[in-house]
Amino acid sequence: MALQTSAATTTTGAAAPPAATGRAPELTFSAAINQAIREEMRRDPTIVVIGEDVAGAAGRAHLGLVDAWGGPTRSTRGLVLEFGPERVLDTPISEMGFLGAALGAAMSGLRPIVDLGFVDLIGCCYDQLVNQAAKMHYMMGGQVTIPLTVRMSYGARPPTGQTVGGGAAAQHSQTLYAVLAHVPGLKVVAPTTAYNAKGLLIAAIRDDNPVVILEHRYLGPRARGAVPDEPYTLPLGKADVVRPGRDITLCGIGRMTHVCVEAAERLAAHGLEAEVVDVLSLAPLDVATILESVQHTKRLVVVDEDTPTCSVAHTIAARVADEGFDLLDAPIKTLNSVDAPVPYSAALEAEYTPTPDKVIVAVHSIFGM
Amino acid sequence: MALQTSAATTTTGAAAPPAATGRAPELTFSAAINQAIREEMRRDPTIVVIGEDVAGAAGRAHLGLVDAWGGPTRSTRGLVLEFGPERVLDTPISEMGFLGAALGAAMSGLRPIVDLGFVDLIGCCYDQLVNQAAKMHYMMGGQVTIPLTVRMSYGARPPTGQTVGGGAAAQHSQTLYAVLAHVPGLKVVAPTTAYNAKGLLIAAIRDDNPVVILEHRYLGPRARGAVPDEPYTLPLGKADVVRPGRDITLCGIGRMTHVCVEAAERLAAHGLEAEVVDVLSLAPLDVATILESVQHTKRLVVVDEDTPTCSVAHTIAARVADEGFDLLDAPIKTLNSVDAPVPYSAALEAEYTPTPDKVIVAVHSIFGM
Amino acid sequence: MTTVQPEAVTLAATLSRETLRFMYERMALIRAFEERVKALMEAGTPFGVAHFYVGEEAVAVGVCAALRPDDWIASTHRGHGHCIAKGVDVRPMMAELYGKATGTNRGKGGSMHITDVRVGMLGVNPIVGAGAPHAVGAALSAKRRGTDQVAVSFFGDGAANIGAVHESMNLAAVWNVPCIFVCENNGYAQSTPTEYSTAGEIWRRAAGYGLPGELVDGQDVFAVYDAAVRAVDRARSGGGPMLIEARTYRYYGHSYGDDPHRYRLEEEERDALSRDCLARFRAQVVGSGQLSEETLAEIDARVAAGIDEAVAFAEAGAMPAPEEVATQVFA
Amino acid sequence: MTTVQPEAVTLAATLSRETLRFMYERMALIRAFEERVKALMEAGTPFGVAHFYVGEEAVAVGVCAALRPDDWIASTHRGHGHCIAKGVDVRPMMAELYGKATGTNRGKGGSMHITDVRVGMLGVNPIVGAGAPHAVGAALSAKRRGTDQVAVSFFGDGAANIGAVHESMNLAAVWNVPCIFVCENNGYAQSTPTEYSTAGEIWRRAAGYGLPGELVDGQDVFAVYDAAVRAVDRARSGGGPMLIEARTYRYYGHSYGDDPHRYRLEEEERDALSRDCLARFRAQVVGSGQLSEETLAEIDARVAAGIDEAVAFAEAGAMPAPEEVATQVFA
Ligand SMILES: Cc1ncc(C[n+]2csc(CCOP(=O)(O)OP(=O)(O)O)c2C)c(N)n1
Ligand SMILES: Cc1ncc(C[n+]2csc(CCOP(=O)(O)OP(=O)(O)O)c2C)c(N)n1
Ligand SMILES: [Mg+2]
Ligand SMILES: [Mg+2]
Repeated sequence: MALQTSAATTTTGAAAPPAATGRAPELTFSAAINQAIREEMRRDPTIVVIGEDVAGAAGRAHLGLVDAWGGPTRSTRGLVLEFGPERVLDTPISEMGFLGAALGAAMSGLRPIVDLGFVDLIGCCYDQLVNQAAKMHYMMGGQVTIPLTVRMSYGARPPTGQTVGGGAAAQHSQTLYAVLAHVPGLKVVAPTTAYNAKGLLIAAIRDDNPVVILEHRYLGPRARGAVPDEPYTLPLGKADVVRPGRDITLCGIGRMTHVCVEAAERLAAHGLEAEVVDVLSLAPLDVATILESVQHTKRLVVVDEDTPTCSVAHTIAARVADEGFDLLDAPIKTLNSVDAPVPYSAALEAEYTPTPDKVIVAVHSIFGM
Repeated sequence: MALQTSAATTTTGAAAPPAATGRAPELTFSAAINQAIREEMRRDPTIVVIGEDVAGAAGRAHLGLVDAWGGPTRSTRGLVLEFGPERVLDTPISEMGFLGAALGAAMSGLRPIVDLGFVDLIGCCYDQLVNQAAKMHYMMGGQVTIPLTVRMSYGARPPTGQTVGGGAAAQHSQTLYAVLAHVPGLKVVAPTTAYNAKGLLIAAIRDDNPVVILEHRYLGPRARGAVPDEPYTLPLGKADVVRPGRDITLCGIGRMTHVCVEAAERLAAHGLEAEVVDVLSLAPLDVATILESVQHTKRLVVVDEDTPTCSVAHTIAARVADEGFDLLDAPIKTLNSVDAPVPYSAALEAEYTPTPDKVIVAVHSIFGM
Repeated sequence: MTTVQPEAVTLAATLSRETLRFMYERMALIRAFEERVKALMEAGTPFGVAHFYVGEEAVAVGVCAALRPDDWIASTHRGHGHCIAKGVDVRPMMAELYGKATGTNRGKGGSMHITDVRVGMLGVNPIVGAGAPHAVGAALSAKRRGTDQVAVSFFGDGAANIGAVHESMNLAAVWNVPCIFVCENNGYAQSTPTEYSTAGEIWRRAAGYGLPGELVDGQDVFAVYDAAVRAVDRARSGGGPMLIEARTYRYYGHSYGDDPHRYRLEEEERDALSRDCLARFRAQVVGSGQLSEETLAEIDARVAAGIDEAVAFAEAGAMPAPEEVATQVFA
Repeated sequence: MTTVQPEAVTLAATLSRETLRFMYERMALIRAFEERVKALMEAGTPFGVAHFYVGEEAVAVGVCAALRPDDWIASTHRGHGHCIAKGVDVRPMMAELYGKATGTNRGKGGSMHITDVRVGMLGVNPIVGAGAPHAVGAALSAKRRGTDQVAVSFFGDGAANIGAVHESMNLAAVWNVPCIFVCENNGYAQSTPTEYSTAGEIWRRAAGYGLPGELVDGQDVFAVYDAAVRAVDRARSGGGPMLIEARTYRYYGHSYGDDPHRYRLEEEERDALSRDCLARFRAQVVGSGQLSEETLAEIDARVAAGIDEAVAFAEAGAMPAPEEVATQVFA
């Protein structure tokens, strides 16, 4: 429900492209990702896509079998038909190997886009991300640039109302962006709409640093919005005020931005005007935009799907508790997922992530309601 | 210099064992670790030590070559002589393999202690830590316990005054405890003295959860203190007030506790009494002890050797900015290492980590000095 | 030290009726369990992610028939077959898929994490290759504690390419622990054919670790059992690890909802079906007179009843209480 | 597809004087560089962590003599030899050890990260095995961009056991990219003997990836060169990757300060010394009359002068400005 509301919001809200109003076709988040990659690959022959089943049915074109998969989120589907298996490279299950190879290629003339599938799989290639890609430029004294983009899906399901069954459980539903944002030298972004997914991904591809794009697996097929046909970029490192308000700032990350927007709409019905900031870039973090908002709202709630300890929410809170302390009229509230692995059962998963209800409770507690 | 001062401090300060005053022998931090493992192995035959070169010269006893290494920090030296290669198991260079094997062994009747060498190497086995060890108990509905201890050295050098040369650089000097503390299901502790190193390690070994022990590579051979001969435990999950004070709380983690103590002593010379809290347990985090301190000091500086974004320092600040907001008279300051990889050159490494000088500057800024 | 597939043994003739019934019942139970799960999903039951083992039953059962209850196995994401073969009760398994508190994992794990350590089942594990080191560790535990248990690591052809599996084989060899590696080569990792992703033959990799490697027909439960018995005997008596590659086939898509015809031809599927492990077993044991059609029908009926019971058990169970989201993070 | 070491070739006789001089000069330069670094450290110069390659020079030089300047190499923690063999200037190398802004990496990397992409040196890399995928990626880049460059991954015997190396070999084989894997088997990973940590023989692992594997005498620069030339020719012409295992020996401890006598016997060391690559080279080329004692002495003198110059260059350089701690985090 959060999503339907907010998908609508983001089509018409502040995050929508000014140029695109009324004219740009509607796409899903995943389709926007696909379009971004396709357009960039047409422009730049050094771009290659690397990952497991990014094309699919590898080596079977002679049997008429091709384009069988399209990556775990199907967002590379069709690319192999246009660019061929030399540029859409299926890999064995070897995350350390192919991420490292993408890095080696980035150091020697290519501009790879890696599809890692799930953020949960960083466990199998963390060295190449953290010790290698992130540090190369610095550690080598600036000799190399690392034009590498790494895409990962993340996130648990919002409450579904299911009375049986479950989701993808502890190893295929994590958010984990804290352990990426922590690392100096990585840029980390979490787009929230089809529009900013395309703009941020193109910016990531063109950036000469390793950039991680976190795509919420629930938004991918569901978040729809106007997306201009032509390539465009959005700045890496900028947050976005997606709803103006005077009474309190709600800071959302990834899917939580939609949760914040829904909470804000419900609060507005009771006369409380919440400003919603979509963090978008987790590293570097745009604290200035958040402080600017807090300057007039004097209150802050940060909503983050990741688990609490050492989370981006805590970093935002800490930065504001230092740089914006004198602006504040109330404690800073942070809302995270439960400090536990993601449970399978629908009954438990429903309790796991922050919801508009929980945001409203936090806001009320600030206002002593 | 920070260290000499604080080594003295910790021998006589609040962190020293009450029972041990005057009587317990002086050991280095590393020797205390060695003693803890040895005593526990005597007590419990299911304990095994696993890692690269934890014994050394594997398979060469017949040539009179044995006990050649003792792990990267030499803290397992001698154990193979007492317990043999069946319990002090050298491994090939296969972090994912042997950490996973230790986990499998922990699920099936052993109580392994893994020596990973450097925290930097978690990149090569992060899956087994984050997705496997940390989640097993929960994900399996409580069927299994994971009595697994994982030791890692961490940290950069304090300023050395060197005019040439350098340290261990970007991949062998990291702190990285944020990316461990972030993970639900892992306990993470950072001992600071020989005394608490032994007590926390024994507690970790006896705990039925995976516990990561972070040992600062600079403290290992240098921090000395009284350590009772007999086994004892210190509680996992508790912070320690190592210096009382009324004017401001300095919260230190790992080696930074020593930096805080030195800063506190210098501040005291100018009439400012800082209370120093040694965080000790990064997960779970003992926020109660920190809040208690802030209750009477009303001011907080958190000092953390890890890089800032999503750091433990930020989590402490965020928790206090929520739960202790009304206690505060001033912005919360967090001091971390520079948000960059660790540089090699001594000239740059000297700038990298927080120092007593920097702590004093932060304290002064709070008091408007 | 590597050997190719041994000459076909007429092993079936030497097996007790009890063993034969065990094999058939477990294979049939795996298939019936999954066919029911599939039917439930098609009818809209919102189970989470599930990967079907149908077609590969002879591998899990052939291996587990060679194991003792106190031996250990570590599984993959495609784990229902391993669980049932090792003796996990299908009632709490089904309840786990329903997310119920009566599930093997109290509803916290789902299909991809089913575990029952009481029967030596160390966990379904959907991080490819991650279970392999666990089996090595269990084998180390057996050796260190002086028991004669063995451990088996099941992994796929795709998993053969991930570092964790390679490290595990070498580590098991170095430590000389009783761990048996069983590669279930079903021809695909998701949509990627093995012949693309795996340069060289998997069973030949054993030689690189100084281990014996063996290739078996994974559609033939006797061939699998034969190889497993020899591997288990060897490991149990201190002979160390080995690698068995079983060539098999999954009848359905990679996971529920995947259409395999995007990456494989129907004639290939028909060919695999013609070697169906259950049909072959039936033909062989009935032909030799070892088990009668009636016995098999009886087993079929018991299996069907068991699955009905499992569904009833699962449906009757309660969902976990909301508070459980935060319990059992620490022991 | 694997082949054992080819019959000894009298390759030296066919090589140009230029090639021979190159080999000798580079081997001598590596040794002189490290002997000087060691002497400086013994005299108290506080360089950071450094691993010496002395004894293994024939491997780096034999391989790099078969490469073009625009080919790529990815190195290990023991990287001075690879750097010098590939043509990195010893002056900024030495400055890097001094932590100077005039170092290859502006003082930010030190011995364990020396890099010079202009000569195809993709980085010393002290995470064991981490460089192997980089070489695969560079080879992919060459193939994709349509150049005929090749890439070499150097790694140790210890590294042969880590997953990243195994994944890299398989990936290179699957993609059929021009990547050559060179395992420098010096008998030890820190204090761990290869015969303990590595079940099976390393060069035989190639067969598991469908690649040729070859074992060479790493103390004989001609044997290494011969194998490298064939591997490079093959890779450059689209024949794909291969694995060369070079048996060699490190004369000193694992890193500065380590006493190797805790894990190896002096007689083993003496035996290795008796096969010293520089001594053998000298004896062979002087014996055959291809290079004179005078020529070698000339080279020795030039090498010594080059090292003096490197130290002078390093000492004259400035330390980086304190602000540089925070620059170049992002491009
Ligand atoms: C480390 C890792 N990489 C990728 C995935 C996504 N994934 C899940 S199953 C699978 C294919 C596994 O193939 P195989 O090992 O052959 O087993 P099969 O599915 O055929 O039984 C992949 C790529 C994962 N879960 N873990
Ligand atoms: C992944 C990883 N594990 C462990 C280490 C610690 N370490 C550094 S060098 C080394 C030994 C490497 O042995 P080998 O590959 O044979 O290379 P050699 O030192 O003999 O040249 C070890 C264990 C590391 N740096 N990286
Ligand atoms: Mg498969
Ligand atoms: Mg070696």
